[in-house]
Amino acid sequence: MSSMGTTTFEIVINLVKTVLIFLMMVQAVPILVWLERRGSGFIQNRFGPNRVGPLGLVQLLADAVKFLNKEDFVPDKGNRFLFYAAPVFALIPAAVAFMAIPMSTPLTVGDSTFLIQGYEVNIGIVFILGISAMAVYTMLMAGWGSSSKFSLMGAMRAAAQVISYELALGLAIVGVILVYGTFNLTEMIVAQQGPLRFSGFGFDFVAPTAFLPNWGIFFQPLGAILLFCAAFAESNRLPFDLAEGEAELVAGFHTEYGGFKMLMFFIGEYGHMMIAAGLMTTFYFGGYGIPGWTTQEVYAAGLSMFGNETAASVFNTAIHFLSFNIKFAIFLWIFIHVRWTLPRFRYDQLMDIGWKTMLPWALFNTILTATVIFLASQYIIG
Amino acid sequence: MSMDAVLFWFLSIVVIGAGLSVVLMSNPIYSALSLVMTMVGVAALFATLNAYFLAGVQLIVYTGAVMVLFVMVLMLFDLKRELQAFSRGKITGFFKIAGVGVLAGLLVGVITFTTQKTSLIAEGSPLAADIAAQAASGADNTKILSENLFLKNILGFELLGVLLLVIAIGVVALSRSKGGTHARD
Amino acid sequence: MDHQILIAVLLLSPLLGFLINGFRFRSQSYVIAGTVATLAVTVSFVCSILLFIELLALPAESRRITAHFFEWINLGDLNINAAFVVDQISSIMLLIITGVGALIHLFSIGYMHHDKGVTKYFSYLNFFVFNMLILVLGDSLVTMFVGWEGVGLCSYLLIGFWFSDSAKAAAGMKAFITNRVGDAAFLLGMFILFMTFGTLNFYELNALAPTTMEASWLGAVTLATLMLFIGATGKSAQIPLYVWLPDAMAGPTPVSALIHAATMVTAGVYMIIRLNPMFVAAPNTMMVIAIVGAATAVMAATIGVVQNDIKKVLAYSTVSQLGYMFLAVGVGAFGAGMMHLMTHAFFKALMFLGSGSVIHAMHEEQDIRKMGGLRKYLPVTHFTFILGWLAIIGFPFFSGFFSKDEILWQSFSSPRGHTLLWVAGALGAVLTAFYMTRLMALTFWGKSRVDKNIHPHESPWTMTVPLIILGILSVISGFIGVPHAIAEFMGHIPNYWQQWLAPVIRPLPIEELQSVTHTLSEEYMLMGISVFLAMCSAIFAYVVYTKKKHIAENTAQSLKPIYNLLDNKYYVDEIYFGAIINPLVKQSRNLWYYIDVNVIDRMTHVASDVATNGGKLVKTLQNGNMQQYAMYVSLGLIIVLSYVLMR
Amino acid sequence: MLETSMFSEIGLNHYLVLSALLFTIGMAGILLRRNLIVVLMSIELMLNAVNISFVAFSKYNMNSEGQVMVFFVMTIAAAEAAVGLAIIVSIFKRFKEVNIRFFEHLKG
Repeated sequence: MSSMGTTTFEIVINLVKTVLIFLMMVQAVPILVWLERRGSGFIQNRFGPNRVGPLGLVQLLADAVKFLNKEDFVPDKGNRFLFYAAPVFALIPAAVAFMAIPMSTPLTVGDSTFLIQGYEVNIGIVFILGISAMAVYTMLMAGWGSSSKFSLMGAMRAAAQVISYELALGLAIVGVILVYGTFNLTEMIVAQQGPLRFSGFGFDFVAPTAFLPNWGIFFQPLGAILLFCAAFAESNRLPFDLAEGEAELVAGFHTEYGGFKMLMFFIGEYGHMMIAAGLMTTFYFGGYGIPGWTTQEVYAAGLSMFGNETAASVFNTAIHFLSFNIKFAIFLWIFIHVRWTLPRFRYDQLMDIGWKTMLPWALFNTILTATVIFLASQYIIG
Repeated sequence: MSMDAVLFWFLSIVVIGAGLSVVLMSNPIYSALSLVMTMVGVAALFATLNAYFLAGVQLIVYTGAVMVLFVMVLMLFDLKRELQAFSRGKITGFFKIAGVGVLAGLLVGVITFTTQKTSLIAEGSPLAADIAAQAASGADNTKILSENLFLKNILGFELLGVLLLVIAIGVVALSRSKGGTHARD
Repeated sequence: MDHQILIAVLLLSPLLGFLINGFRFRSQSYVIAGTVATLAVTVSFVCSILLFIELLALPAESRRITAHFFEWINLGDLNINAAFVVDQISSIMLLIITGVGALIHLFSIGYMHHDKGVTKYFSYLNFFVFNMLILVLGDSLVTMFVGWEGVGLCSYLLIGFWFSDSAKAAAGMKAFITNRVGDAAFLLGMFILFMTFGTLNFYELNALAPTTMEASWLGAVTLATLMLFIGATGKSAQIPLYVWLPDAMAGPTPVSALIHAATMVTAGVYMIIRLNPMFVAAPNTMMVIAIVGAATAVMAATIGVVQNDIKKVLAYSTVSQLGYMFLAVGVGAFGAGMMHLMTHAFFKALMFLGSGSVIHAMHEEQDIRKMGGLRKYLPVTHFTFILGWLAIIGFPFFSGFFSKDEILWQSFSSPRGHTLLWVAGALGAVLTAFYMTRLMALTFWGKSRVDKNIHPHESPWTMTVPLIILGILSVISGFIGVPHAIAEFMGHIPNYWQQWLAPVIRPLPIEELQSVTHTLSEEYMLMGISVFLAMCSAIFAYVVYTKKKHIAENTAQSLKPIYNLLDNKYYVDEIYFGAIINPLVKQSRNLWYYIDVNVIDRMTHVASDVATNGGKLVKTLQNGNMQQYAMYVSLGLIIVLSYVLMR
Repeated sequence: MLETSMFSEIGLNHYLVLSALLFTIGMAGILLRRNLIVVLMSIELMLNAVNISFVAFSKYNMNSEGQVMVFFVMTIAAAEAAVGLAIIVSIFKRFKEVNIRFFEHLKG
């Protein structure tokens, strides 16, 4: 808990920062919804919301107002406590897990150093996995609390799906942990700095060009694909949105919800999407790193530009924050694009893919990674 | 009061309160949700004891898998609030409650009594200094744990793998049989 | 490292064959099973040859290749390694086991092709080879004992291979139990050696073996070697434990050839030669061995004269020939014993395989009275059988001649020999010539007495090729160890055999050797006498059993008591039953009735009654209410904790 | 008289007492509740209580054995929960209720 700082200044800044990151996550949701609607319109050759404000950007504000003014509806036989608690709990795991993802280099002001993430956890990956595992309860609570067959069925389906794909997700991450030898997300990002470099078996191959970054995707291609697919299932999005079947069925565990409570579920779901995108960026695409320049080089450039250490640090952080957000946005767009491209699986197909295809491949990936790493450290060829 | 102490007291109140509600809630769903709460609290307690990895595993295994199973089963059964949540029998009931009370008292007594007499590690020994240093640094001991687990206790680890396989097969067999030996249909 | 891999391949290749065939034992494809098994042993044979060549390249004193795999047992002073040694003695055994073994595997493909359990058969056979290799290569008595028991197991499995026939299953059990008696003595011998010398490693034991002779009958070395010898009589079918070997002919004929003629039964001789310095130090044991060997040689030969089952004749012949080997080692002629071991492996394997070919041709008919005149049906078998016959009767310049003559001469001339031993050996040779010629005459020559329904036919190439190879070996193998008396007029052929073995054989003490002197002329004379008598007996048998059969019948009639005695194998089985087994069974029955039923069972009944009644009493506690059980647990916890607190 | 250090300085005993209390709560659940699932949950509670003391000992004895033990306990708890729930599902299929008294059929 020492990460909260020692002096009053640090504590205040850290608290403000935490709130800001939470707000950033929450505020990204309207933008994503707008993007999703405009994007789907673009893909389906129509306009999407374009009337309220420039490019329809204010549409979401209008929607929010509409949500807030809706009737606060509770099913007659439902469990009031669970019904109200579920949407609140939907927000918490997503927010808590998202805050553990580092988004930029630490900012140094005077003697104080601020991490551009909610808090640094030494066992980052395990923490994120553990926290996001709790998201299942919100679905179950919502489904149960609604006292409706459709809700309960949707909740069960969603929970079963999430648990099933958590296995493949976890195993895909094991490969990442093996490659970097750490749980710590920041250390992983540091390890991905610099040009591509394979060493082992007595070789030490360094990419001739500095623009070929030392990213995890080159070490764990299969793991990356598996993690990305599992992330789709984890966040209940197409092509894995069986629980909701929002295109033609009733909407899963939140059938009985409306208004702002519904919106909170949406925020939770988009939060999961963001965590997945953040993890993909961090594990396989260098995190906030910029291909071709290490953080030190950027800092040095900032120093020569401004001649002030604080300004250089701010510059450094800002540049890397931008870099992170570009990668992050690309993955979010892929999420959206896939949703409007692929049709849905049948439920048995979904389970088959999870247990009979992805789990074996993830196991294979883990074993292969471990074997190669062991052999590379033990044997020298030539 | 230090931060650690505040955290400990807060967490112990949460854990004990949630634990009590596991036992006392008449609706099993609430019991289960309270148990989830307890387990999150225990995970946080692990973190205060510098066992970060175990805290994560506690979250993944217990709250992420085991308790989800409980909750799902409960919801499938569609159990409502129980009219008679506790077992019958006034005399046995009294004995049980008294027994549990005595047990709690004895346990606490034994703990405070015996560890006051003999401290686990001699005061001022190098080990004690080490402990103080480690406790202060809050160092992560995941590496030590993994070395212990995969070098010293590898056999136990492998056997657990076998156990899990056996359990998986057994559970499938159990839940596929229609009512086991008592099958009526 | 190189050697280690070679020895590992040598050992593991039959084991792999065993596993492959063992896991698909239901298969009835004799081609696959036979090919796998034969290949496995052939690989071992190639390894043996390579190892032999490497040994040749080493200087004579240090011809030893050791492969240390892992530490097996380490208890206090007892330190046993899974280590294997190839030296002068074991390399010869290796070549015999894998070479003859490969040929017999090949033969089995043809012989067993109609059998339903052919895959199982081949897996047993491979497992036998694996165990035999462990027996031979092991660097300590314990490792050897592992192989010793393993070959016993395989022998049991293969004798009782057609276990649906209860007589054959019983034969397997007889072999196993008889061997157990010997094994017990073997273990005792091992214990005595370990107590005395503190090691069981062959090389350490041989280095520690006392150089002064032990005169006492109760000395440690004498006792240990006697015990080991009793173990050897069990495995190598000597008096008094030979009774299992004739019955062991119940197994498939290639098994008889491999296990009960060429390899396993020679394990006893091999063990004695391995530990020769120890045995040299115990003259009393040597005497016992020589006498037992000579007696076995004669006795088995006399029984062989009247047998009518082709395999039984060969079985008694094997017992008799093993007697010769023991006679040789008993008089200190370890090299000669080893030599006879090898030549016998060739010609006896040849004759067993030949008999297998005959039996195959005769559709499982084994009675030689129902054969005769098979020469024209089985030309190859007949011709190779003749080679084996000439070798075993000691026809000059066939392999058996050299080895047997050397043994006879040593039994006369060695300081530990005796004229009577020579006489017994010569008598055995005469009898051997007689019954082997009788076998030839009744089987191949004379008029056909074959049943009209049987049409004998020559065997397929898989069976004849091994016969031919073994035939050639039976003829020429003697020339590697020509005794010096014969070498004299054959142009001074060096005795490669003695040179090869010399570094690992401890000669008899020099003062003993100086006490006896013999001349070359004596050797010629004795050789002449034995060969002449054997040839006479062979010619006599030929005449009697082809031309004048009435002589045999008349003689049998006039000497009825003796004939019956021989026909019933000296009533040894009956004596064993009457004197040992039946009293044992009777006393065991008494023990069972008086001690077991009345005392021990009663005790257990009382105990079980107490438990039953106590259980009935406590049963009320187990009322199915789980929470009460938990209550008991917490009560127990309360008691324990109170004790801790009160203490 | 209460010492304030008891509240401000957290040591091994605090964790052990917490563990003991949690354990007895679980024990009470087993003894008193009639719903099998709740009984099973109480067992999980007790296992968690034991885990706390393992980790506490591990920290205060500088020995990672305790954490390894927790790892094992967690695995076995997961296995036990799976089997227990399977049995309970079987019982529910048979009796349409998950009361502990259905186990009384198993009496000797």
